[in-house]
Amino acid sequence: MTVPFLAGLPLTFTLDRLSGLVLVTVLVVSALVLLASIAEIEQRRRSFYALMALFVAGAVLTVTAGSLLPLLLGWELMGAMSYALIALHGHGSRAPGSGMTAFLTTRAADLGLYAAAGALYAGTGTLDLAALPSLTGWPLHLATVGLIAAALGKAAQLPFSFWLRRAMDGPSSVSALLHSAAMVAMGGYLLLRVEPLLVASGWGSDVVAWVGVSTAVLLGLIAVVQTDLKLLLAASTASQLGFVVLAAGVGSVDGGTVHLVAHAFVKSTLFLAAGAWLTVLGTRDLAELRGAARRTPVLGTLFVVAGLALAGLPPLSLWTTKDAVLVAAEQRSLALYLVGTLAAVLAAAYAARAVAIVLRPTAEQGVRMPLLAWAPLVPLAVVAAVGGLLALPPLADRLLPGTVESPSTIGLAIAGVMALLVAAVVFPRAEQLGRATGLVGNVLRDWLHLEQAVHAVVVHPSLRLSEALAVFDDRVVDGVVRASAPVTQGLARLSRRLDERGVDGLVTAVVVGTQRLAVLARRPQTGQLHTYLAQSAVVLVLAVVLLLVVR
Amino acid sequence: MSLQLFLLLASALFSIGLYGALTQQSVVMLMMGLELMLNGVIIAASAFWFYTSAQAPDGQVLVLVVIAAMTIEMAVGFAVQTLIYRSQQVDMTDMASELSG
Amino acid sequence: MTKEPLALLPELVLLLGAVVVLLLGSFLPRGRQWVGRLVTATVLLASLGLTAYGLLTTNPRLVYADTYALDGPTTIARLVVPAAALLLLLLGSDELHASPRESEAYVLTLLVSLGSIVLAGASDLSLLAVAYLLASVPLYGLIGLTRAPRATEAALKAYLLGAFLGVTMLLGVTLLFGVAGGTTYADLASGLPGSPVAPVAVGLVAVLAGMMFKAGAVPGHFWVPDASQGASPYAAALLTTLPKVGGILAAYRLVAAIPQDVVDGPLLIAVLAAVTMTLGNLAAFGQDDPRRLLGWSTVSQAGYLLMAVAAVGRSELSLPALGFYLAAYAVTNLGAFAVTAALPQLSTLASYRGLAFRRPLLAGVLLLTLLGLVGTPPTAVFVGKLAVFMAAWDAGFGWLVVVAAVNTVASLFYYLRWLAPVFDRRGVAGTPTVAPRPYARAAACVAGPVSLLLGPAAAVGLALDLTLLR
Amino acid sequence: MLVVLLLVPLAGALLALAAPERVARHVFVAVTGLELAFALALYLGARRTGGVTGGMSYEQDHAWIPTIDSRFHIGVDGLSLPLIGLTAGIFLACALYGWRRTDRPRSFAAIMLFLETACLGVFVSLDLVLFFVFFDLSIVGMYFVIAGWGHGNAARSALKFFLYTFVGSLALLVGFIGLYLGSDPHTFDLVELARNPPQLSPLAGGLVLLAVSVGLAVKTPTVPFHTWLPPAHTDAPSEGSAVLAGVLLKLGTYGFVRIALPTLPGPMRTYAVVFLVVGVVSVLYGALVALAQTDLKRMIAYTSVNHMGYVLLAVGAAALAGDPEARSIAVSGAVTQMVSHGLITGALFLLAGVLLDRAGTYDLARFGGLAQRAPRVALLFAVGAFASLGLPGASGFVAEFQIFVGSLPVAPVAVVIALLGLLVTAALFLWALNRLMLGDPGPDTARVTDLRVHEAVAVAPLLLLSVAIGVAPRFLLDVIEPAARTVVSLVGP
Amino acid sequence: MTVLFWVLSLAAVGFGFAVFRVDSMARATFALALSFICVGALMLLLDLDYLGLIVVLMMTMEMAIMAVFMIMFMMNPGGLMPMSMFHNKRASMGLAVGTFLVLGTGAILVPWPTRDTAPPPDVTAQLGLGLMEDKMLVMMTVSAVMFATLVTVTVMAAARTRYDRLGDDLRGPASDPVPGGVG
Repeated sequence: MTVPFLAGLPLTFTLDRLSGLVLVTVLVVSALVLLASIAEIEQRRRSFYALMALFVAGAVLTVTAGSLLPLLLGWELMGAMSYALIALHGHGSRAPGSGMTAFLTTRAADLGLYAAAGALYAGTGTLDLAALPSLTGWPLHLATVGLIAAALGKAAQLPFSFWLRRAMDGPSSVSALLHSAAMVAMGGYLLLRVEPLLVASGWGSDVVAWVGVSTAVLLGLIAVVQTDLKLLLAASTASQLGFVVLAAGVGSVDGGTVHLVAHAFVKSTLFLAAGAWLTVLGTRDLAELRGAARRTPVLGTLFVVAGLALAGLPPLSLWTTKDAVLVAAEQRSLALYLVGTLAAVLAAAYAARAVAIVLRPTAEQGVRMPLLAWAPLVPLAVVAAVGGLLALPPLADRLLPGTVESPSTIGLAIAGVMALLVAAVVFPRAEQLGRATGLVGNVLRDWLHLEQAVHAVVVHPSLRLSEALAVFDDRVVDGVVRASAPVTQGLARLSRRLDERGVDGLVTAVVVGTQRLAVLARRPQTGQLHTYLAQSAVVLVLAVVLLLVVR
Repeated sequence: MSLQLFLLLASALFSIGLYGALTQQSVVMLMMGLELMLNGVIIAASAFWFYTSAQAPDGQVLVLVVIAAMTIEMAVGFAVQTLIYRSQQVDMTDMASELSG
Repeated sequence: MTKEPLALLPELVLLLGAVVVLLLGSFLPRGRQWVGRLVTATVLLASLGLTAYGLLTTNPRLVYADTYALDGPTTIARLVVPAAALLLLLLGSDELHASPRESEAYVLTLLVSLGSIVLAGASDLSLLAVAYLLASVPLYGLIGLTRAPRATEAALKAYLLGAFLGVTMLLGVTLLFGVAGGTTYADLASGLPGSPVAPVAVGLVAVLAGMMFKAGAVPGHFWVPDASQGASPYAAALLTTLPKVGGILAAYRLVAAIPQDVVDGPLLIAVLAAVTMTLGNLAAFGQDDPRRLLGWSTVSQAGYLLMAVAAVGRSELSLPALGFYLAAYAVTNLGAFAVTAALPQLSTLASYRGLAFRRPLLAGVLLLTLLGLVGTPPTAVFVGKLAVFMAAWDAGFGWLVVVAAVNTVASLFYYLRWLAPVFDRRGVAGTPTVAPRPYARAAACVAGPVSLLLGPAAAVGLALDLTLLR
Repeated sequence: MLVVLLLVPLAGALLALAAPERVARHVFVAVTGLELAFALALYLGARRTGGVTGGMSYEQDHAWIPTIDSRFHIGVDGLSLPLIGLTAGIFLACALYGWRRTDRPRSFAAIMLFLETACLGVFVSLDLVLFFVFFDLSIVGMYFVIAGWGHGNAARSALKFFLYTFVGSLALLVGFIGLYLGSDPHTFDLVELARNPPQLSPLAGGLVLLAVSVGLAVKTPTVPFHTWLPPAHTDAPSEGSAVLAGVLLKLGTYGFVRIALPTLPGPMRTYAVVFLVVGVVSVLYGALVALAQTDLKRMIAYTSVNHMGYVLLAVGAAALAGDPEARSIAVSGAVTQMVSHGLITGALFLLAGVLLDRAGTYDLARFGGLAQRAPRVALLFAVGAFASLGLPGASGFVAEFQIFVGSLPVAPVAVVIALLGLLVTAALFLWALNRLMLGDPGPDTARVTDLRVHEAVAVAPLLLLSVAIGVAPRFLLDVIEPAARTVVSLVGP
Repeated sequence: MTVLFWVLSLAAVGFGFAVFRVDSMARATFALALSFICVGALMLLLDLDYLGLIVVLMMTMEMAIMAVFMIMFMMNPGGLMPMSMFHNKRASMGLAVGTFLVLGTGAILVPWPTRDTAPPPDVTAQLGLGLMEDKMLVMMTVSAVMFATLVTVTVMAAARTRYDRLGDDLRGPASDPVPGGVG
């Protein structure tokens, strides 16, 4: 389907297996999350639902996009709505800043999408995604870099992961939708979509695969030591999407897709549950959530089911979908497979830890949950539980014939057992993990200091530069000398030097010079007649000389 | 006696007049300097007529014009002098220098 | 026959008018001298009408044994000078009314007009010299008319400088005559080629000295600011307008007549133009007296006008550009002077503070005319300036155009120095309101809009140029 | 037809002067409304006749100044038509916005209407002298708007604006004269010059281009000629700022597309890199300096430098050799950017004016939490901010995307660097939103009351139009694209 | 002839120089008149009898007027007192000498056109015919200048106007400080 938009560049939409499955997921999860959010959101509902609706529109645009133009439209719309939802409806005074961090980080990556669009157009004269693999030369590489950057940013992969942490300042229903099922997942989705390009570029696949698997491991580690439930879930999201990205890198498009879909259901269940606890219990700190599942049995059950699925315990969904990805990875490279397996182990660890803590016995009273807070979670949890069937031959052959690598029974069994073992090890020691100290523990708990690093390397210098430029500009304008902070003195000195010798100096020199000339020009007009006569005589002589000399 | 000599004479008269016009403070003396310059012009014009274009009246007419100009300038000069003397009791150009700059 | 008194009717009628007004004046009671004003106006209108009639019925030619040309430059002078003089009559009606020398002022005005026209039309060096006197002598009288100390000083300076440069001019005439063997421009054109350079160069410079005095350009500019400030508003407006027309056009004709392969007259004019506009602008910077500022501004305007003269013979545009610029300059300059004439009490720029809120009409005219003098579109001077720039560029004086453009920018500063207080609201309350003089205000209200409308209506003006001058 | 378009505001100005002070606003709104209807009719008519084929419509050609072969030649095509509509729209918005103006409304209406004629005149001019006349008249008109109704250091800022742009216009004039003398036969006619570009020597061509570009760059403004812009905006009345940013800046960029590209194709190609560099520097410099501002109006003013930088980038790319289709997309993006920036920035300045009106300051630090206090202000400001930072769904995206996609094939490096501008503008607008609308209330928050009806009616349609362009741009692009193709074909392959 | 030329020339220059050397205005006036008379005489050598005579006559008259004038108005009564009223002497001298050098060198070195012309039999008749025929306009304009000069001189020199003498309606009896309307 095409809609005319720009000259020769219409909006193109396609619906294929991949986008169809994801679209259904997005719509179902959205509907349920919106339903559940009624319990959470009490203020400014109008703007909340308007923004959510716009967001869903963006997600649908992204999923159904057949060319880069609608993709970009939806893509940026999602980013902006994520800012608005976090900043406007988030908790605490940090929320606006968090929304900004989220949007700016993803937008920085999104610039790649613009570049990719330009490169695609330069190479082929169209913006159709299908044309991507036919690129050659610099447009091919520019497009690959751009798309990978954009996707990694959205999917909160390394090194962009930190924004997802700040995004947790937003409402839980927003996290449930944006930061699990829809927006973050779109990063993975994009890579799956352009997998042929990754292959065509020659290097894209490897880069993507390794970034994905590294994220899966590192963010897994981070998740293990988090003390905040939502942060744990956020890190696990990035980690799980690492598998999707890995899938794109190793060419297992459908494996990645089913993992994406299953994860969406799992994670939205978990986020919604966390949000519900936050609403009724007033906390998201893991230590304070001790025994929360026991106080809210229905919700607790749903959380535990989804949590165990996240851990990869058989027979729940992620057990099989993850394995589909790992099988493909193993076919590509053993190293990838081993690291991926490590990530799977970590997944079992952090998920088990969360589940263990909420299942601890507690003396606190039970709490009554409103219907809307848990009812929408039921279908989500159900899919989370049985979604793994998608990756198993009976269903996979029907839905995605011949593309999902059939997981070997042994592999599945090993993975299941391993997950069970890890869970069993972690279960009693859940609290200790959160107290992990030392350098490693601190670095992990602070998400590898990524945000500080970005601040130090990118944000801070940019702000200083912008201030220095502003001072420079002001000096040029007004000549106002502003005191410069010690840090900016170097730049300020530079700008001052530029300034004095540059534009302003020139202007001043001209003005002063003109004034001097003006005074000089009036000097001959002495008022004394005889000087008038003498001067005119001199000028006449000079005129004669001019005529005689210049011929 | 030749054109060159006449012109040399004219140059001398003109230059002396110029010197006077530039140095004299008194309006009347300044005017005399101008007269002397014109004196040179008259003799130069006469010589030009005689030596180069005596067949045409242009030179004679020019001499007449110079004489007329001289007379007229003098008449006006006296009038201006009278005017400024009556209004400012001044006969020196240096004393009338209020307007300047 | 070459003697065609009828062809000179526009000039003769002015002379006749001068005699009539003088005689009339000696019989008119002091309060009724406005009759003389009416007669003067009639004479000027008649001169204009006769010029128009002559244009329609005769072709360009030389009359009186080639001593007088009836062609483009003369036509410009015959149109611009009487028209400007008419506006001047309106401008000066307040201050001249019932003054003891009102009639004489009109006589002198007519004579200056006549002199300026003859200056423009003279095609003979002797006639040029006489015309110079005719345009100068009455001017001294007008400057000294009020007999105020400053006016007499101005008259003295104008006279002495005029006499000095007049003598110089006569020297030049003599030299050119000596080399060419005749005094008509036709003689120059035929006699000068191949002749020694030095005397021609000296002669040309010396004759141009007189033209520059009339035009108020370097080196004959010294009297202009002094006289603009010292003389009465009427005389100031007149002396910066009428003689300039004659002087510039005479310079145009002279430079056109001197063969350019003997001496490079256009180059000389271009250099003088550059010096004149620069000096005029720079000197105007620090002025505090409005009329003196305007005086210096007219000096710089003379520089722009000379640009068109520099393009003579090298650009088809030069004469139409010159003609239009002269007309535009005349009306714009008179408009600005009319404002000062309407408010003679305001003798410093600061005293114009808040004028826009007390006398919006006059402030509007001042704005129009000063921005016009800068050359802001779409005023008449803008079109004139554009044409002049293009003529100069066309003639190969690109550097001159750049100099002129820079000068235009510089000129903005001092005009705005004047305009800024006019539109400043602060401190208006304290100053007493001044009643403007009615006739001068009327003149301003005529000149302002005309200076604006002449630009867009350039179609009329320059179409006329095309048909009449080419 | 077009003459009437020019005469209506002028007549309106006289009418406003003649009317009593109370009635002036009615005249103002009625005349600007009529003008907008007029522009709309032109648009509809042009769509049906020749406007979308790349040629001129409604042409009128009369002798004007025959000596210099300057003609009263006016007409519209796809480049000017959208800008005419923009001008009419902005002025109507200003008229509505100032409905409750108490400070000399009569003369204000008259001057604004005069200014409207001048601006429209520039866009319809097909003769360089005519163009220049209107160009300068717009400067004069704007000077009085700032000096007469500004606040703060208005006189100084107005003077600075006037001198700066006036000097620029003189450079422009010198360039025009160069064009005239370089053409054979000599002409000032833009159509003629485009059809038969002046054959200039490399040096002369470069100098003429330099003169024209400096003149236009001052007005645009690009770095380093932008320094007049912030003070002029800060001290101008809100309507003045809206017109200044919405319309007057476009005169410069319009000149680049209308004059520089078609009449100087050779020199443009030679020096296209300069345009790219200046464009990229303007993009980044404008955005970075804007980021450091604490004054809302100055911030928006600097974003204008950023946004106009994109236009220059597109102009540079259009001049390069390369795929004509891509370059025509760039030109089309440039024109769209002019319209888009006019709508968005006009709206933002009017909103900033609301803050000044209520609280007497533009200082970002003195506000906060306005989303609670004045939700309509917050909503419209947020829409404007997002549109301005190039969010898809608003016109800015359509414009900038076209510029990027069209320019990248011919100038990949420049475009990739310029992309960073998107990030910085996003940062600065989000930061401003956070500081103004969210968070805790600032000292002046309590003084801000929500939008009045006349203000909302002035601002909202501008933003709605921006969104309409962002969602369904065809109605605009159908007009622009043929003209853009024509321009590119004139530049050469 | 040659002797006469040299004598007259040197006399003209000498008297001219004396104008600015003598110590009183009266003597300066006298010297100027003598210089002019010498030039007038030289013109006779050039066959310009009529013009030469005019020069002599007019200058004599003019100098007489100038003498009267000085006695009437000068601050230096009688114009007889010793005087030194110079300014800017050195630069002016430089300018004057420079001018002389330029003009003089030119006068001698320039190859002046040599047309083989002889004066007409009646030089004065040539002038008269010229004035009445070819250069008639010059003469007409000169008369206009004369008229203009009369008016101007009257306007400037006369302190009192007819209205001062006869009243604003010109009907009153003449009231003059000195009877006759002069002064």
